[in-house]
Amino acid sequence: METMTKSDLKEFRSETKRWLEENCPTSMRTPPKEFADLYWGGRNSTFSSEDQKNWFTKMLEKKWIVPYWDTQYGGGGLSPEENNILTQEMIRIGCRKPLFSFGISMLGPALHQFANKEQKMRFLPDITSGKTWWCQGYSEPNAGSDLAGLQTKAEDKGDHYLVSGSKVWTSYADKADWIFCLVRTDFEATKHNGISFLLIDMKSAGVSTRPIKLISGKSPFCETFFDGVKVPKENLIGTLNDGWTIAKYLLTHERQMIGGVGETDVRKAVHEIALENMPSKDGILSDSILRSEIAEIEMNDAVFEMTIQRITDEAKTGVNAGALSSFFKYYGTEQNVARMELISSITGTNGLLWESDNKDAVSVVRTFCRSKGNTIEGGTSEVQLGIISKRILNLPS
Amino acid sequence: METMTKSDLKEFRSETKRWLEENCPTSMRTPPKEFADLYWGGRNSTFSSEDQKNWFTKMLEKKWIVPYWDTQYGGGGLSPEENNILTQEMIRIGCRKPLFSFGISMLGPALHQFANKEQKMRFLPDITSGKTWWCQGYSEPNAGSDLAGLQTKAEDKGDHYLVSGSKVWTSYADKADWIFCLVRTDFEATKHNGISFLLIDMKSAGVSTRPIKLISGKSPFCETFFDGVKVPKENLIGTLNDGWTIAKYLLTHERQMIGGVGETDVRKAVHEIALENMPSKDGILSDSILRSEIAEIEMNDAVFEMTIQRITDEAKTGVNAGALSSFFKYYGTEQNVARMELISSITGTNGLLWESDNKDAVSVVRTFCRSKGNTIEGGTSEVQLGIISKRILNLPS
Amino acid sequence: MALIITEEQKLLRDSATEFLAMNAPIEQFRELRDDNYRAFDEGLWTKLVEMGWTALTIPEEFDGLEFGYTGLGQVLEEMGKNLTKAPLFSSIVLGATTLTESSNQELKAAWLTHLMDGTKRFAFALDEQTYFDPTSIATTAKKANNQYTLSGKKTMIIDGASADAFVVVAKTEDNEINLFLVEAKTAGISISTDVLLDAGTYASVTFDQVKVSEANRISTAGQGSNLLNQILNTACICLSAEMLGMVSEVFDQTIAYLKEREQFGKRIGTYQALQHRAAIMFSEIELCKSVVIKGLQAIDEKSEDLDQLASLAKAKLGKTIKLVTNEAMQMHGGIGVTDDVNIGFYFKRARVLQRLFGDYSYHLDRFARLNKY
Amino acid sequence: MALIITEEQKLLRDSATEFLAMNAPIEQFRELRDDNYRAFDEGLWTKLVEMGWTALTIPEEFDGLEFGYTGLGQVLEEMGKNLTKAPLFSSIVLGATTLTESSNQELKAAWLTHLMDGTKRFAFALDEQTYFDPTSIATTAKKANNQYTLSGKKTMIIDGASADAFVVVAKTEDNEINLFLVEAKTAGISISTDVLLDAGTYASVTFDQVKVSEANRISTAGQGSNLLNQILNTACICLSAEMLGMVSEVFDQTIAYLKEREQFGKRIGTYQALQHRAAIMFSEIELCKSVVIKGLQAIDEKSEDLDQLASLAKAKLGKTIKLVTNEAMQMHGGIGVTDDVNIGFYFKRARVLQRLFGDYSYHLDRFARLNKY
Repeated sequence: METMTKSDLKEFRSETKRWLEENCPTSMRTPPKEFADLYWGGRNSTFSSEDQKNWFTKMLEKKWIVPYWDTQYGGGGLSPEENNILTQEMIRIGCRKPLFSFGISMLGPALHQFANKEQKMRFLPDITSGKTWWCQGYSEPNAGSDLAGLQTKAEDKGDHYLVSGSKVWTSYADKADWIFCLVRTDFEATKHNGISFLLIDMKSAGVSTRPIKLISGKSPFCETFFDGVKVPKENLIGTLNDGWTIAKYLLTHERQMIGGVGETDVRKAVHEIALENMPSKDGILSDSILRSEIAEIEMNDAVFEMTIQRITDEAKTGVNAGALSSFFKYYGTEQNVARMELISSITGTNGLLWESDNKDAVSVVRTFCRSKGNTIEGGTSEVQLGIISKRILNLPS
Repeated sequence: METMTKSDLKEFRSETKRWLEENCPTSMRTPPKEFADLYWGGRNSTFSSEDQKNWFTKMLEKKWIVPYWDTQYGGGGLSPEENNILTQEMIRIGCRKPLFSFGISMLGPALHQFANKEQKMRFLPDITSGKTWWCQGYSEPNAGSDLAGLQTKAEDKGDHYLVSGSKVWTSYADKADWIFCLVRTDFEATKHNGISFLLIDMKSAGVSTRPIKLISGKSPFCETFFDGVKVPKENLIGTLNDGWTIAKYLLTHERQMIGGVGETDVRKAVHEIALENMPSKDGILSDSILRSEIAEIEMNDAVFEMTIQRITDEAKTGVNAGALSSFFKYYGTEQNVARMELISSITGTNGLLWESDNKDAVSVVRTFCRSKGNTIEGGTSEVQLGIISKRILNLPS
Repeated sequence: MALIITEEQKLLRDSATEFLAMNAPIEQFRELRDDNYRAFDEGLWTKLVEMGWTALTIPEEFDGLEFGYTGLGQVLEEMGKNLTKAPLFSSIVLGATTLTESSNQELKAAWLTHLMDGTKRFAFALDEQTYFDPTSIATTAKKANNQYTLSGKKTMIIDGASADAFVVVAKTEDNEINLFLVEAKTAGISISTDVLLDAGTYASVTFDQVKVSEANRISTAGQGSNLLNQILNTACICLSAEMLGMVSEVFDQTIAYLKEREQFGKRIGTYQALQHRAAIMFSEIELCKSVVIKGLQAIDEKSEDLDQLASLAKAKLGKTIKLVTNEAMQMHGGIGVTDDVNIGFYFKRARVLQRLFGDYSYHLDRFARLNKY
Repeated sequence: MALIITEEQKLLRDSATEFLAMNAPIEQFRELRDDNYRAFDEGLWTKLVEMGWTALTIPEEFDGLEFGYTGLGQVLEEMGKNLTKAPLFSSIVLGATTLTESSNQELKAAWLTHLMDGTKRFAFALDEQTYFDPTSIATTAKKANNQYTLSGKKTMIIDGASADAFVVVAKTEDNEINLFLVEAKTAGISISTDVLLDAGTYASVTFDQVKVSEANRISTAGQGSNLLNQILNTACICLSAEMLGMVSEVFDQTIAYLKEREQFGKRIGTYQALQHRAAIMFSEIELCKSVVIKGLQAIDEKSEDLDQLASLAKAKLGKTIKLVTNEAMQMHGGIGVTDDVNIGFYFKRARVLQRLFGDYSYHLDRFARLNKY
């Protein structure tokens, strides 16, 4: 891999381009619009179209469900450069992801880092093949920002753990096959030192779920209850009582995702929405106050994009950008909430429609309401500001 | 007094009106423009004009330097209603105060409340006659917001206290005759319980001052140094080690003054300044962003004025408004700083002139710079917000 | 005039607090929403009428209580706290005010009694676009013989689906604004509804060659714009009173939550960053209280500053309710964005009230224009 | 292009840091101010020339270093940190850029060497009013024979009192913007000065029937506006680099103060409200860093987005420097508002740079216009 030349990469690009053109169905080159447009794998997911099934199957055969994982786990074994090229070419023609999966984006990296050989062979191939739909069990009702205050307990019963407690904000827990969980295994230790990372089969006796309705309406979130659930000991990942290390690793990862880092931007510009919905004169929006707010948001969007690029570029030169994930999470989500509120404002009374034949307008309003969670989930803005002030600015405690 | 009827008051008003018309010189009916226009009394103050002297003398003879204090202290003995009428009539024709004095506004109320009979007779008449120019010694270099952390010490030497330390932000300490000070008299006690309230003659051996230059240029502020100053024991006001009670009483008082409560508003409207300095079209300011900022400031000014009125009206019905002084201080000063910054902005490059023949512009800029201290002096905005959250909202510590 | 409420107004307010706690607490809002967005409870409406709330602003000559808008404002504030759903704002603040402010004695005599006793209800048909602009009216009223023919489409009509008659703002052929009373059953009227963010149902009404007798013209010649302006000012200030109730309630609930919720082993109200933000909200709410009472008194006193005070109130409350509901959502954390708690109801209702009768930027601009800059 | 500086640019920057610490620390700013607002130290200027800073943006064909604006920006940022006073911005960023961007080869040949070796200095005469509006130029240039006659008054000319020649923006009789090079000793020129908030001396220059040879017209026919636009974009971005230096320094000093100052028995950096405000500033400064390097690279790359990036940079830095200097003043408490500490110098200089070449609202508006709304 390391000896791959520029011309090799050029060839890889043209070959990839050709293959995608040939194998990605036209209908799979449009942005997903509803839940059914996403394929999540596992026992509760079905293909919503032949094209969706074909696209998934082709990519699976090509080992490109997770192109950059090792081939022994069913990955494509691509180098970072090759993977980059593949991503670029997929974005260029608008290919959908063949599989949506927290297994790929969240559990996988943790297993690579912390699981033993047997565990990797047991769980990773089922992720790359789409056999297991994973969900995440971190938060608890009384431990929101204070994640480490979790109380779900796993008692050592010799050959298994007995798990009791409940989790909240578990996305798609009602559909998922397995859950990766933080549980308390030592109640005597200080709170960060008694936590372990456990994988639990959702089919186990004693597991139940309840969907959570949000201010925006239905949501993928559930509460998940564990009522004396037996979990085999080999499902423990990493060291007993050292699960917090894995949690921190994953949180940094998650923050970057929620902050929008690395996501392609296909949004319509706010000012375009405004021009469609608000009066203007000689091409200038008449409402000068909202016009200023739009300019401010768009300026900050532009500068935030540049900042993602700058820090990515700096990271390539070896500058450690790890601590900046809190900045990305904080700024990206605050900006997103402000943008959604502004879009609701500039669409006038359309920006208030909750139930109406005007589906686009309703979608804007519900997205706006949903966005209110962005500055809370994955660590509140307040938690991120605290991390910035302590870990980056080194302000005293 | 209590039996004064409405017709009595009406008569008092017409008599007052007549007297003021007769005795207040025309030049004393214009707003003071510079330091010399203010008469402060004491040994270091001189009259800058015959009119100023005449006006002071007339008011002194009338006992109206402090019209609402008791006659035994040289006050006018007016009832609150009468004093109100006098104030209104003075404002109506724009009479200047005959004497500017921290003795009247700050020390006097404290003496009334906490001094013994002898002390009242000794100090109050010299305030009403303008014989003593008082200054205030509270803050210290290392105890800013944390006023109670003061370190200037007064040691008990039998018949006198020996005072050593330094004060900062003592207005006109270089000109004043006497200073009222907070000093530490017990270093063993918790910090609020070892403070006493002491009056010190500025002519005492060991007292020296140094003027403080601000970002706005020259200022009335000084540092004041006490190098083994002997202070007679009868100069202690109130109970030994209980000076903090007096300090709190005065701070509440001061906050309301700095917040602008009760001050007459003779400002030119911000939008008038803008119309004189910025381009407009059809009477509408062309810079829509600054126009919005102006409207916002003016709205908040208007609503803040209403709030002062509302809370004053409520207080008359017996609602305790004491804790609200922090709100007034916080909001009034923040608003003032924002207003000054905006005025500097809307006067374009004139709003940047530091030394120039355009004296009015220079005055705006320096006032703007000076205003930066408003949110700090008399308790920072942060301290006020803390007081609101603890004392009004009862948030836990 | 002192910026405080009178003893009578305070008694009215206290009775409203008690009544609403019994008859229309926030739970009723949830029940109505879950009952397919039901507009309001008819039983509650009957009781409101019995309480006399529909008569507060009606002159004594029409058997009203002539208690004034400052009194009504106290009731609206309490309703805001409970998110009480009732056609009081649509039928009384907008509807009855239109009549009491007009000089059409016949219409007053014919309708005010019924509005007061709740047997008839008005709805106010003004908006035609998705943004608020009362000067841009496309609905026309053409006169022939002793009759007007109204044509046009109106949207965002509060409680429009259940109204007995509409107050319709239209342009007559002289290009003047005029207001007409049009009964809902008149031929040519068709009604559709949308549910908005606040779970409220708002009507769109099409007037297709609707015939209205000249006697139903509410405004006198040349006075239509002034009448409309008076109604809008009243609406803005009364909405501000309702918003003040909401803001106060949301703030109180949030402060209570700060005192109770624990994170990292401490109650979150101990965190200084949240304390300061709470104190800032407190300050803004103090300002809101003042502008609302000042505005309400200004209606009653027929103050010359009413235009300005209406924009001041609507802008200040609009901005503050945005701040406070956003902060409340954030401070409630994850639970706040679920439908299980009520705080989101206030957040969503606030967004609607912010927009109705002109948003922050509309009234900031109007305020500047009124002050000639 | 990667949004990072190259190794060479980094070396330049490091040498600037070292040089300024030795030769022009913030104390020099205070000394110059206390020396009756002296504009700059001539000795320092000679050294800057020796460092090659005046040659960074000059093309190699005129013996310049052709190092680009990204390089110059590193120097300006460091100068911003120290509030270094030198006519580098006036004579090079504004003056030399005017020539290098023009097509007047004779003027380039005649002047660029002297600008580079520091023996001659330009100043840029654009503003005529108290507010920034480069489209509204009343200064006229009337042509007769081979000569223009310039009349008008210019203000806010940076380093204007000591300049050898002015670049003057004037309108020719065809109502086109044109730029002229006018030597300071020319008959008909009179100069006065004002000291601004930043202790800097700014000139106002009256041109009373000043004769200028046609050869001194810098702009070619019809290209004056474009040339001016290019200079203004360059000025905005270079000023943003200087402001970034100031913002970074003020922030660092404030964080250091938070770690050191004690109140109520604790270092004030332990107070969460201040921690959060510090973290918010940190975030804004991260954004500033990105827009400055992007803007500097855009000048060097002759990017099509230059207009937009210039407004983006000037607006973002203007807003952030206001936030950070205000917060710095507040967090420094009483000591911050005294003249004894330096933080006030940054506060005051910031207010001037915010305004120069268009304030926040000017560039927000320009950004919106460029994006066609």
